[in-house]
Amino acid sequence: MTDCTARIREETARLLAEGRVDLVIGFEEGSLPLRATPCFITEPGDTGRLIWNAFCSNNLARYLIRSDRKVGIVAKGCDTRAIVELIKEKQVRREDVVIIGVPCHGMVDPHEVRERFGDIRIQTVEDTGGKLVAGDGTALLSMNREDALHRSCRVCVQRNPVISDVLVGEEVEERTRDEFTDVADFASRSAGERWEYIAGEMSRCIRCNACRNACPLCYCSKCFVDETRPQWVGRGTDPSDVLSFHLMRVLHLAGRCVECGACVRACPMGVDLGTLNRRMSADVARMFGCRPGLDPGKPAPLSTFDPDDPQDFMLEP
Amino acid sequence: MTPSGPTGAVLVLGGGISGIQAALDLADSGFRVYLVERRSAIGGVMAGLDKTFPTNDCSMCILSPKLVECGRHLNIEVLTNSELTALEGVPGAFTATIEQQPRFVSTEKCTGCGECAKVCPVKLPDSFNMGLSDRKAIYRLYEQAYPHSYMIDSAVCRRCGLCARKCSAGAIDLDMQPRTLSIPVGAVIACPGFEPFDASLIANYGYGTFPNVITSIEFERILSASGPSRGRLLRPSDGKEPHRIAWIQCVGSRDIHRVDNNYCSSVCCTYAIKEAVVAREHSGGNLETTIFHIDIRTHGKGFERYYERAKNEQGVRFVRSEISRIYQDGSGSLILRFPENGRISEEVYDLVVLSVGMVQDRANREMAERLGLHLDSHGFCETRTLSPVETSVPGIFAAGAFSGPKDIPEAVMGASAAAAEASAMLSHSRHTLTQRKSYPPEKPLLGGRPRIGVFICHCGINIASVVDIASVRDYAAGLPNVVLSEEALFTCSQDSQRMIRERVAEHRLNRVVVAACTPRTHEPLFQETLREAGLNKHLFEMANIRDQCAWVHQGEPEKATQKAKDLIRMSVARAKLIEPLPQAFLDVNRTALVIGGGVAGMVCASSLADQGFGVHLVESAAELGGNARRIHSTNDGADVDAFVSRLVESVSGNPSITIHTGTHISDVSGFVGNFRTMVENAEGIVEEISHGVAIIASGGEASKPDGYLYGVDPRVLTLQELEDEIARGNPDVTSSRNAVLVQCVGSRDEDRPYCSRTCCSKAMKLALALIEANPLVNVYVLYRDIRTYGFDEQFYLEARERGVRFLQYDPGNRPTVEIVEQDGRKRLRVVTTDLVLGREFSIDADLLGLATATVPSAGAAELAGLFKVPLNEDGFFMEAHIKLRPVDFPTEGVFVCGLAHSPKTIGESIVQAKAAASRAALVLCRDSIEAGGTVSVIDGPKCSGCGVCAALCPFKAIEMDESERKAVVNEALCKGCGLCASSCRCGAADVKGFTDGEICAMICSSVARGL
Amino acid sequence: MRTIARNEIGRLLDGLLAGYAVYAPVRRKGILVFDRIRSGDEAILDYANTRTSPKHVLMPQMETLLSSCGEDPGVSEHTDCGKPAVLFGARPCDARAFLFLDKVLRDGQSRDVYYANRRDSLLVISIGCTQPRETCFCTTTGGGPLSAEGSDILLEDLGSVYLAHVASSRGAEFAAAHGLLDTCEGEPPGSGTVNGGLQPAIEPPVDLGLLKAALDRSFDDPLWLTLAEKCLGCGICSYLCPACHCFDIVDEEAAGVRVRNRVWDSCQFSCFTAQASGFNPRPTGRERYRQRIMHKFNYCIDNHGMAGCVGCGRCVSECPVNLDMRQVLAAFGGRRGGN
Amino acid sequence: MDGEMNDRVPGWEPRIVAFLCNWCSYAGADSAGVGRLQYPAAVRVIRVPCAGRINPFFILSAFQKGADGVLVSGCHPGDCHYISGNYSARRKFALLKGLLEHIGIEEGRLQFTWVSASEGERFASVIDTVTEKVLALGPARRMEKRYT
Repeated sequence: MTDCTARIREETARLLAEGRVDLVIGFEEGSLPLRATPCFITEPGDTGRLIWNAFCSNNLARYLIRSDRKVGIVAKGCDTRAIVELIKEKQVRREDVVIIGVPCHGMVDPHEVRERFGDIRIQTVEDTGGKLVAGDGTALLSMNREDALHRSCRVCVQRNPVISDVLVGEEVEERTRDEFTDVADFASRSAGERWEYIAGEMSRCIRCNACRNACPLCYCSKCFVDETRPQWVGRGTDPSDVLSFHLMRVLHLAGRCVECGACVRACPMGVDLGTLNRRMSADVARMFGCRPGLDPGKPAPLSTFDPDDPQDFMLEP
Repeated sequence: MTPSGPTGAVLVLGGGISGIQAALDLADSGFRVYLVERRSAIGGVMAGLDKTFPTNDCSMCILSPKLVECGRHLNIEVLTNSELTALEGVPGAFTATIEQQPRFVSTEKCTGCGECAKVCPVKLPDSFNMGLSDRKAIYRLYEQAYPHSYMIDSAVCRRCGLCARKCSAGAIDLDMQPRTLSIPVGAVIACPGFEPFDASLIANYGYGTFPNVITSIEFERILSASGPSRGRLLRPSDGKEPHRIAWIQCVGSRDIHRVDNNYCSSVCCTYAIKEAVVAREHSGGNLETTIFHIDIRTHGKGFERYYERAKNEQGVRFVRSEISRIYQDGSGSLILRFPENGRISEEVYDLVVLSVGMVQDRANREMAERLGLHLDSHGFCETRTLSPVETSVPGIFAAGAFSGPKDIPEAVMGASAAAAEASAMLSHSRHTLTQRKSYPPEKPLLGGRPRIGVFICHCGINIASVVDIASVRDYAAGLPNVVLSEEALFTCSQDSQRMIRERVAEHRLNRVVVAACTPRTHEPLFQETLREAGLNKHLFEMANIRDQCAWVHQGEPEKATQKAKDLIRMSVARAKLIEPLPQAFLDVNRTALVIGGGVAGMVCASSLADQGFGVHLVESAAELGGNARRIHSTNDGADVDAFVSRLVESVSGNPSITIHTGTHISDVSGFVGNFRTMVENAEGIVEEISHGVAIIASGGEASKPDGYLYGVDPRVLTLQELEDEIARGNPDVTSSRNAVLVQCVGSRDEDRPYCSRTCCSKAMKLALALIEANPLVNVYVLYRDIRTYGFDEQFYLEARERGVRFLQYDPGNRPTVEIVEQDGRKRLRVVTTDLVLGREFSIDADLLGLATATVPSAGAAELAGLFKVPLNEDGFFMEAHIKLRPVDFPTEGVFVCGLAHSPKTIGESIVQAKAAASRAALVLCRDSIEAGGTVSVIDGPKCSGCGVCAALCPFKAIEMDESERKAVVNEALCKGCGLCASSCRCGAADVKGFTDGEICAMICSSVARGL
Repeated sequence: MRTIARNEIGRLLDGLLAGYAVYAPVRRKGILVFDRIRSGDEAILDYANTRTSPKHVLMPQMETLLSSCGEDPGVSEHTDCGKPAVLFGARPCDARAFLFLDKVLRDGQSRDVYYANRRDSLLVISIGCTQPRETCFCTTTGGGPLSAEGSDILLEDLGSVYLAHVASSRGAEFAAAHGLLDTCEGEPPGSGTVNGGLQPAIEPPVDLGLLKAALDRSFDDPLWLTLAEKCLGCGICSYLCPACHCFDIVDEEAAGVRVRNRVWDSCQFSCFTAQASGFNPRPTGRERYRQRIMHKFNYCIDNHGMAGCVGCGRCVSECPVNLDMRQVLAAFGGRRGGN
Repeated sequence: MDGEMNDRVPGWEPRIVAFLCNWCSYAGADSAGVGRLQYPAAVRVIRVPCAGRINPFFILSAFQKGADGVLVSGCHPGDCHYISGNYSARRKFALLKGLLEHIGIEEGRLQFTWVSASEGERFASVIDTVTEKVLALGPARRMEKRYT
């Protein structure tokens, strides 16, 4: 990790000094324990602010959208998947981005850490690779790093950058073959139970749009929720509107969602958006053989079709 | 001929798909057309088919828009129940005499409601359903028929008058008389079609005796959703579902013993496969299907894949055996006896389908006689390979199966080709006899509030007997923005149309809602009325309270009334939001660009030039001619070398044609009517050509064979090389003693799972030529299936008669060739196992000919990219629709012909080239391209430029402006399907006339309970 | 002086349930929010603060103002707020936010009848803080862990018991009516008589006065662009904020009922200021983020005499990109102050 | 039992919104009429140019507005008047149907099918099937937007 930090700083300084980019987007220390925060470096002298640790979970790709500058970006596997899709969708020009790829060991969810360590005021966290050791100034507590990962990181199939211009750190082994067992588990419940669960989750949504705005692939200049002619979905917290919003959000990301989990992490209310996203990802993978962001040359599944696509869902009266 | 030029009208004889296509092509390119049909409706054989191969498209679905188009065309007069009785005059100035039998029902007044048939007491077998169901004496040929009105079969009508009393539209006139018309026309297209072979002529099959032996045409009706059993697969004898069905091929075709038919009907193999596959779908897979055949002839585009799939994936069984006789058992099932592996096998089937071929009947022969046309011995119209639509009489052109067995796309192409010939002949009189309608100027809406008029139709008693019209009228009157709600007995009648025009003026209506029948048939009529009333035709909305309400809820008047109110409320909700849609007109550059200087390209170029348009002909080679320079004669003996020389000469000398040899296309921009193409020569000099249409005739080439010692031993040649050598009289070739021709070298294999179509006939030609040159030669043809379709079958027969040995090999065990040293000579030893005899043959050949595949030309992919048109899996250009648009692309203004489209003979290339010229002329003869109307629109600020719309648009009507990162709609290309709108996440794309707002308004009002 | 034992709170709330709609901190799938309770023991007492603020008690995220039904031309107004309500367990910062909302929505130039009716029938019982969170900055904006502003009764947490302070006349009436007779009067909370050592120390990161002065000069400061660069433009900060009160009015129709609804809105959304013409006076994140800070720390002080922020820290803890309001304030206040 | 409300509401008539493409399915519905095939009166048809025109929003919107069921029907594969609109639409439909079922909207509320111009009988039996299923499920309340 410290090695990555040094290399990121080094590459950033070089890219800025050589004039290859106007700006490098990376992470710096957050204002709170267990947090890192996006930072925007334009001066080679500022590269000392850059860090790399287990909390660099934001998907920085969303800062690339319609940027008119040459940008260097620190990117994990999922971030590069988003970049791949953004390039395909012409929101980012490949030649305008220099990707500082960082193989990722999975990012740590602060909520998991706090859950585990209870009420202590965490002041320091050390990432040993296998363990996380937290200190509150008086004592040290440790937990398995694996147990603290974000949910999206636990099912991640692409920890290494898909594309990069500079690779920082050692490539990691891709370890998960994602069989979408979580999706199957949920689907095995009765429709009534599924509905109860989803309705319960939706009831907490406050329509703050953080899921949308954190998503690297939500970039419409006018989102459907803001549309008034016709008004597709009401703006309030009516349960039907909330659900419609989330369903449409998922449908708009169908075949494009890079499974980075940014929406889930952004949600202030802990709404389980993952259950919807994962179903969509599973269907897209199963029916159209597509895992978005992994193949720069492949058309998006909803930009094409195959005459032999599955249609067993169709009604045969 | 009149002093001002030929008569600008064409007589089309036969209302099948060929006649319809020819009529539409001609009427759209500025000629008046009289379409004469013997039956009471147009549609022909295609109207009776269930699905079409090789895509299993619904036949009626693809045909019916053409019927409607034909029926509504201002410049097509459809004359049904009519027959040509005489043709006099000279080419350019004929006079046709047409005898029209009375229909007894006014096509103008009849609404097609069918109440008359309900009361008609006369019942008889329905010939459209091959007698498998009944109809009345007053009837309609089939549901979607055009004309849509009923007619009385005077042969069986008892003149009881019940129908006339029942008809509330007053459409029935039992005193209607025959009439004779005398019509001046400049040219005639004869396409009266064919008749299915009368299977009862082959007594051994028991057709007509055994109820469960039926013809393939009857089986089509059984499969059809609109057929006698409504698409349920049932056998005639007991109405039970069959579990085993056999097809017997070549019934009436390829048969010189039982009947004297020495030709192949070309379509039966593929339609039998289709019927087997579709039958299996109908039965949920619980059906055994066996096709008994001689050869399987799936030589058409995409057919080989279709065959392989049927065989390997869809469980259709193929047995190569001729059935000599059919027996019936006590249950009505049928026993088939056939030789198999040297023994006689016996199998029992529940149903046997006879794959009947195409023949010509007496009516067609008589018609031909009246026209003075030469027919061949089977009654088909005589044409020549190199002038395939010209008949023996100048000014009369033949199309469709009248001139030989054809499948639908061949018929369509032939029809377009015939249209091109007629158009060339009459080009000076284009637009002299056509009509154009004029309308008052449109009233501007000026942002006023919607003032909606609702007109509710009784449709006689069709709607009024179920729906409470008064209550619906009062309800509609109370809906927001409705200023008038009025009822009418028939809203479609002349006086109601006048009433609507008057109400528009009196009440200053700016939107009209008609609640009546279906917009599919009547929307154009009412839109016409709106235009006459000075309103934009899009300010109209229709609520279908007949076909989709009164007729289907006859026993529930209250619910039907409620539904009618709901439907009207939905229509009013939409009407509030509709806006007038302006039409834009773009100029057309009346020049064509033809790419490829082979026979297809040259024929196309000259046809277009003859039709009065400028042409640029681009050829990458240094000289014109293409592959045809290596075909020296046709099977029927025509001199191709001379033909090509004449063609090159005439094209080169034609002042309307500019030739660009030794050049290629480097860039294309623009769209239909206004293309700009860069043509670059070897020195890199670029010339810009402006043109309105492009025809891709970039050709194909012979594949280079792998193996068989090709390139190793000089005695091994491709058939193309062999043809050159024979033509040159090379003694090494013409003096060979043992010549072996191997078929399917590079075709019908894993890499190229398609048939190259021409090689079997070519092998016959070369075998016969070798024998001609040296009667002592032994010729062996090693084949998989002999595919000498159509009239080329006679050359197969001739080759067999003249001693050519045919050995059938298994693709899994291909013939081998090795050089064997014997007696100090290197012999070419060919070893093959014949499947028929089941033994190995070893032939020491001194000549080995390889039937290589036809492959697309190298530049096809690049051209496809430049013109944004698709290629199929094999790299050939893919037409817009394999059946009905065989030379068009989804992208308007671009056409294809020749080998670029698929392997084909020179004669077929000529037909297709002329067809492409005909289709291209439709664009070039227009004053302007209409754009606008129901088209997509992009809201620039909302568009994020992601490109999903451009990727999905089937018509390539959306382009990305890369610098602005916005999508741009080309209204000239857009068809308004709305795929872009439904796929646009940003809400930037919408469809005028079907906007998101309008649809949402309908959704919102559709379920508003208690409103 | 009267104390309530911690374990008596449940009973107290049960007693209130008969006459009041009672809102108290409850856990919804692990997340603390204020919601109506049906029994006193649902209320959670041991918490730092809730994820969402209690402002929805006075200003629901979505409320119907007017409605009409079917073909009936009549319109009904929905101004009746129903049962009187008690908000139990608000933190002093959140209670102080009511003071601010009152200035804007009830006591200012225009009276929002929907808010005012609810407010006038609401009694606020807040609980002072002993353990501030790492994101708290109430002292910066004029509050404190034992501030009674905006509360009717403030409970001072003494461990096993609460010390009740009456903070308004309505609080006094209520105390009298519910047997809280000897509430502290006159003695300020946290004055040390009982728990002098427990008043937590929260360092104010900036001086509000200096900040206000700095902001007055900073409208065109390039720093806004830098700050907005990181901001995602979501509405978390606005929607979790106890003091934000912007809303949108929308007309809708479904199943034959037409309604005029009020829903929360956020100045951080791009459509917040979008005009029908397509023009947007705050077209980018820079203008929108500036508006948020300026409104709270500059315009509100001018217009209402208090900042539109009570330092609850929700925007700090929940910002997905850790755009920390305190650092933002420090960046302006500190820099300018240092000059 | 997954049906949300199986007590038949007195006087309840199901409302089914059907989106039909102009060229095949709408024509198929007309064919059913021409053949006088009787089917339940619960369906309200919205004609669209092509199945490809149908935005998943239309379907969600119909449920929000109180539809008890939604039917979408287009041309059979290969028959599309707009060449490939139905193929592109089929992908969207597959995903939407999966998603709605995933969240517990009962199978049977939303149906997709193909009906050709000549399949009047098929259209009638589609409506029979769809209506029967909706009747068995009762009123759809899960996604309906209700104002009190």
